[in-house]
Amino acid sequence: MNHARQCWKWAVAAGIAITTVAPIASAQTYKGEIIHPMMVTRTGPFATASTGVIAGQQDYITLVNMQGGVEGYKITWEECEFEYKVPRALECYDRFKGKWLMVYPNSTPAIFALQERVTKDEVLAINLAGGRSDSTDGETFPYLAPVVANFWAQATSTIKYIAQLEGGESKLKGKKIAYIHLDNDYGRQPFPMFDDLAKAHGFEWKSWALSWPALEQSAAWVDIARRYKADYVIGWLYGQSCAVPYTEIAKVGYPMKKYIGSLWCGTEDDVGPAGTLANGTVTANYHAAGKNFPVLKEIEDKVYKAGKGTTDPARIGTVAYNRGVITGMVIVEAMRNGIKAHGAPLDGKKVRDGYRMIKLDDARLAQLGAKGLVPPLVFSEKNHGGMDAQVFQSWDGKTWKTISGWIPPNEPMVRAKVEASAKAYRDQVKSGAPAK
Amino acid sequence: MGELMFGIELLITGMLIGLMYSMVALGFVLIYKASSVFNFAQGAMTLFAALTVVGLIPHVGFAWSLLITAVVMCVVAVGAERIVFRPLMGSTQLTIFMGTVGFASILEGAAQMIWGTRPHGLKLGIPHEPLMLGEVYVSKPDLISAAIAGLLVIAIVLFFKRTKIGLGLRAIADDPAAAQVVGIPLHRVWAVAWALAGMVAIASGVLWGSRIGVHFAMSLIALKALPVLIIGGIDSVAGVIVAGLIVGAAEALGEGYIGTHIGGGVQDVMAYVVALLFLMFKPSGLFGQATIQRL
Amino acid sequence: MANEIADSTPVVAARRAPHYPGTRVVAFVLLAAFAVVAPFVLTEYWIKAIAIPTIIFGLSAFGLNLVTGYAGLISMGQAAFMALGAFTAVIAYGRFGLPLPLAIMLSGAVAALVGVIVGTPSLRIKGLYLMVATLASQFIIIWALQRVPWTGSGSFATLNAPPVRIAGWDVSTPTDKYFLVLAVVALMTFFGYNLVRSRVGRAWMALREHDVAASVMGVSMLQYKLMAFLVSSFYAGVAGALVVFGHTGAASVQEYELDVSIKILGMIIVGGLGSVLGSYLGAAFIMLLPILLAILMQKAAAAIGGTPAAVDTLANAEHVVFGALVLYFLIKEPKGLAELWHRLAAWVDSKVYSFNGAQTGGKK
Amino acid sequence: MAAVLAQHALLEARNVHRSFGGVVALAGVDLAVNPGEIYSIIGPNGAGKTTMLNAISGVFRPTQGSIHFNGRDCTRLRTHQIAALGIARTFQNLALFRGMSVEENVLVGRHALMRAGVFECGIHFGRARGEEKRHRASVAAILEFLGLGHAAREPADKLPYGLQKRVDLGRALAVDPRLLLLDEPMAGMNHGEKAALMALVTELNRGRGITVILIEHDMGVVMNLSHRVAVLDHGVKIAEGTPAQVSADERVIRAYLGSEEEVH
Repeated sequence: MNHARQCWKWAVAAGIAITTVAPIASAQTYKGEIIHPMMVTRTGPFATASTGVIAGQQDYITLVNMQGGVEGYKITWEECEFEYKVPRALECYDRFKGKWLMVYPNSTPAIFALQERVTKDEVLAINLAGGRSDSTDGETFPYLAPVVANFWAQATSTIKYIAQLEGGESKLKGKKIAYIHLDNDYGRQPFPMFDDLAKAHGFEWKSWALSWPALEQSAAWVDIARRYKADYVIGWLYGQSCAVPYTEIAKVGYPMKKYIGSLWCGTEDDVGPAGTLANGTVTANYHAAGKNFPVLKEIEDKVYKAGKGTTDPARIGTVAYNRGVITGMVIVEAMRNGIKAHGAPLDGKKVRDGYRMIKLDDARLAQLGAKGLVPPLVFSEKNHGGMDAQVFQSWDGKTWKTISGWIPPNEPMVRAKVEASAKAYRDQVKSGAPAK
Repeated sequence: MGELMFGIELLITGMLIGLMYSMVALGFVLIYKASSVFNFAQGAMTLFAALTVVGLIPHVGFAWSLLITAVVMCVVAVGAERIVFRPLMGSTQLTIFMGTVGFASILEGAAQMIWGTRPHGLKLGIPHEPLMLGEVYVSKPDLISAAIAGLLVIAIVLFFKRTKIGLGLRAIADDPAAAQVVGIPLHRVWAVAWALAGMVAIASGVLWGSRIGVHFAMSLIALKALPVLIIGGIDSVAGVIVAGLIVGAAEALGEGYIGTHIGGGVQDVMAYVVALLFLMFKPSGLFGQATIQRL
Repeated sequence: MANEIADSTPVVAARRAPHYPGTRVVAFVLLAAFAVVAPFVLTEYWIKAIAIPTIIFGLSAFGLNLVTGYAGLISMGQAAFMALGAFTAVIAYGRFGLPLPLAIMLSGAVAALVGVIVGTPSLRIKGLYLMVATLASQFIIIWALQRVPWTGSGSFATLNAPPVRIAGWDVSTPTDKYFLVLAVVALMTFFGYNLVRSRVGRAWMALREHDVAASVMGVSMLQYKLMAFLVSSFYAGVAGALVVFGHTGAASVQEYELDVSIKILGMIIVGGLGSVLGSYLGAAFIMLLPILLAILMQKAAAAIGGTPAAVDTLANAEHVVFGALVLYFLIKEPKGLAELWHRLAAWVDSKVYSFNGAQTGGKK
Repeated sequence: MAAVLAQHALLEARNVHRSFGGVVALAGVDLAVNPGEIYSIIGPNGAGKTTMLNAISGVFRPTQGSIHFNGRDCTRLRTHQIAALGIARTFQNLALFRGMSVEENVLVGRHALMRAGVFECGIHFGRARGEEKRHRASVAAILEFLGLGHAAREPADKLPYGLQKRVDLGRALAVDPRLLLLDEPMAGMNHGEKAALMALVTELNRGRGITVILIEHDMGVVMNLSHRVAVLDHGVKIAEGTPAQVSADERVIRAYLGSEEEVH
């Protein structure tokens, strides 16, 4: 019965495997050290951006540790691979439950799925320039935060940028704007904003939805450029779909600088594959690219010289990497404030309070060596961020060149939307209806 | 431009893309004909091939990288035959299908282990300015890709008609047992089928790569081939060409005339809707052989 | 095509000679007992992140096994049916305030209804063609769920469910949710277990093995093929509702895309076509192995100093190992993990009841 | 003559045509089988014998003509409905349900006689339970009758060929048929087995009053068992009558010699 022996063999193997896993489930924080679990996506279609962001965050934390840590506490991180998949994200969250100080999945779908859990466990989940746009309202969403420009803010400042090119918002009247987007949480959030803006400025907009992975967009582009004859095209794509439009644009002969991508298509990897075709294309961004910032120099000199870097040094200063560094700053700053206010050891709630105390104004940013990397980030209980400006950048074939100043969102309009949406959410929760 | 011209341009654009779907579908057909197995790994093979090509170009140049990749894909193919087929021989179609799913997982993992997770450009130096036929714009790269796809399909057809191995493949497709009896070496023929599928993977990997860049999500292009398979008839090489044209046209026209009124996003569904219609009315596809069950 | 038709019906573990119930009964009692005490002996992580999703997907896999394993009709739309269930659950329970049990039933019913429609091609086509037909439905259903505004998956494509209450019982803690899920799954497994041993189950198997002979024996092809799809997608719908009420608390199409359908198909193939137990074993295998591997890989990475290259490589190695293990089991156990267990049980029996070990010492 | 017989014929086929693509398998065949008789259909290969059985058992519909069972037109009925009328058949190539045990195979034959719906079967209560008990009992009886009792729980496809043929027959008997169609039941059997099976068929016919339509190549068997014999050739009935009459008919002999197959 060697078959049966084999069964035992496998049973034993499984047993061993499970016992190796078991300890991870139990959570405890060690003294003198801050444990910071991280959700990462190192495999699958979304690994590209994520690996850069993770590297930036980890390198920044390493730098902080080398400079004595946060209020004397060193930060150590544990990774949890979730492949940008919602079920895996939930598993990761539960696996490290009790250890979380701040959750940053870098995935809007994951944020939506985690909302219930983090709110119950009082852990702040952030998604820079993503997640729920209405989570700008920190009172309604005490444990969610978009940190920088939320999707609605992005939409308004992108329209403002177009207005600038046209020479004034009045000039938008009668213009045709095509909106080509992924058909999901992320691609659809700007809809209501565009409706309001169109009403306000008297332009016309039309949407072209693409289902993931949106690797084939030719028909949509023929329609946009040849029949609809859009004056501008705003793209709200992600991942590989960012690189697809350029062959189409070349083919339909659409002026490259009139295609404006969202900041999620704003990394080098998003346009690189298109080669020279993408030259002159424009995307938004919520921070500056390049590495002429003291903090990045420090990382290069200290972290990488010491061989503690977590990625190819060539990635330093790339958009994805800088986003990681900024995320790191926000997280570390929140931890610092948390310890200052409530003392160690930290927990989710303390860090959340710390987040609400963040005051990264130019002075503070200068101290951190990041002046000009991001617009000032100042949060409060009411304001979890999301009202920030965007900068616009143009691709020259090798790097992103900034071609605009910081263009703030249309704050009153975004506020109105956030408040309306937050109110609707509160009512729905009260009435027990499904919260959207 | 006029509605008509617009329609024509849409149609041409769609059909050219359609031919590129046909090329991907061809990979499935090859393996299906040889072993009546639905090879889910075809997409992963395409990704793997494309990543290998672009990964090698900086070191050895385009021509050599194609050659080396061809060799690599042959090795992969034989490997597939060894680790997926030989041991699973005699299992049900479903089991073997699952085997190819596992194999796909291995290939995808390996591809990212070896070549990393970052996307790459792959330019064939074809000018991108459109060809102007009056008001109608036609993409040169798509024209060339479509042409290559067409040639590839013709080559494969000839291969089946003329070569010994090709005939062997057909014999096996018709009746594996009998084929073995008359001494056709199953394993070798299968390995060849897989190798050919590998070559198809390279071609589609390179041509699609030059269109959309080489990136993990590329393996998803394979899904576009399924409606083509159904419409063309899974066992018909010639069918995939016609089917590709149909699917491409349906997608483009659907997007341009239906999608535009409901906010887009119908393109991918169109292909499947058309496929379903075919399944309802012509289950064995345009060129597939209908079958009668004997008692 | 010729051999495609012939091969398209999965060959499954044939009924084996009867064993002394011993091992199985004991195992079942132990399992049942463990299932009940689990929440009190396991950490929250194991309940919330491992047990609940595994048995929910086990249920869905069991449903798929009814149509694919028993009736021999390949279906690749199971995830879409779960999505239908999930959305129905949120809308029925949340928007229209139906009582929970009704909402769950309705989720099943809606999925079942669509399932019958999706199943109609099965009257004319088999094997790969049917596979792609159902796969097409998978895409179309998901697309529709996203595009029909009424579903509410408008500018936020995710629907959150309100707190779960059932007749005054607040299903809030993981333990509560676990028992809710466990109760439903146990009930439906019992139902399905009886079903496959009844005239209905036999009719399905007969259709699978030889549909012409079956109809000559008086089995209505139309009725029973569609019934198979109906029951199967009902199970999927309920599973989808359980995902909402017992696991994620939200319905979102991203969780039910094609790869999930393929996973569920994988569960029954690895677990054992035409086997109730296999559905759950397979679910455990496909759901837990990647997590297990991910953790092992991370530990390995940490162990070797976690150089960035190593971290990335090992993360991707997870997929390689996963694929390899799937292949290994398909090759070693073509009839699925259930067969492994049956042999193990037979072996134990033969040791325990050594006096008739000859008969019960496992088939083969 | 057919018209006269129609009064008391159990099964009557009128001018049945069937063609596949261009190939004509049946070109206007009339049959009238009386209750309680054993009626054999013989003829060279490709004469259309099996096609005739398929037409009767509803596997194919005639392209033309009609089939009446017990005076009722069942030409348009679906296959499973015909089974419900009490017409059962065996298969040339057995067509057993491979994945299932002998008992289950035969139980499928009882399908049309059972009534429980999905829900009842699922909760396995009330009607479903009692019914299952009853029919398992009657299946056990059938298996005993066929000498398969010991093999009830064996997987059907693991049995020796001879026993598999009995399972096939058992399946048909489980339908409680009034008319039993046997498609070359003796094929591939040795003398002993043939003798046993012949005894069995006789028992079914005499003892249980089951009318039998038999397709068989072994002329010895045919001549022995049948009350009447019909001869098909190229889809046409060229002769009908008692075994003696038929074997004397020179058209028959020509037909057989024409297709070099000897008659014993």
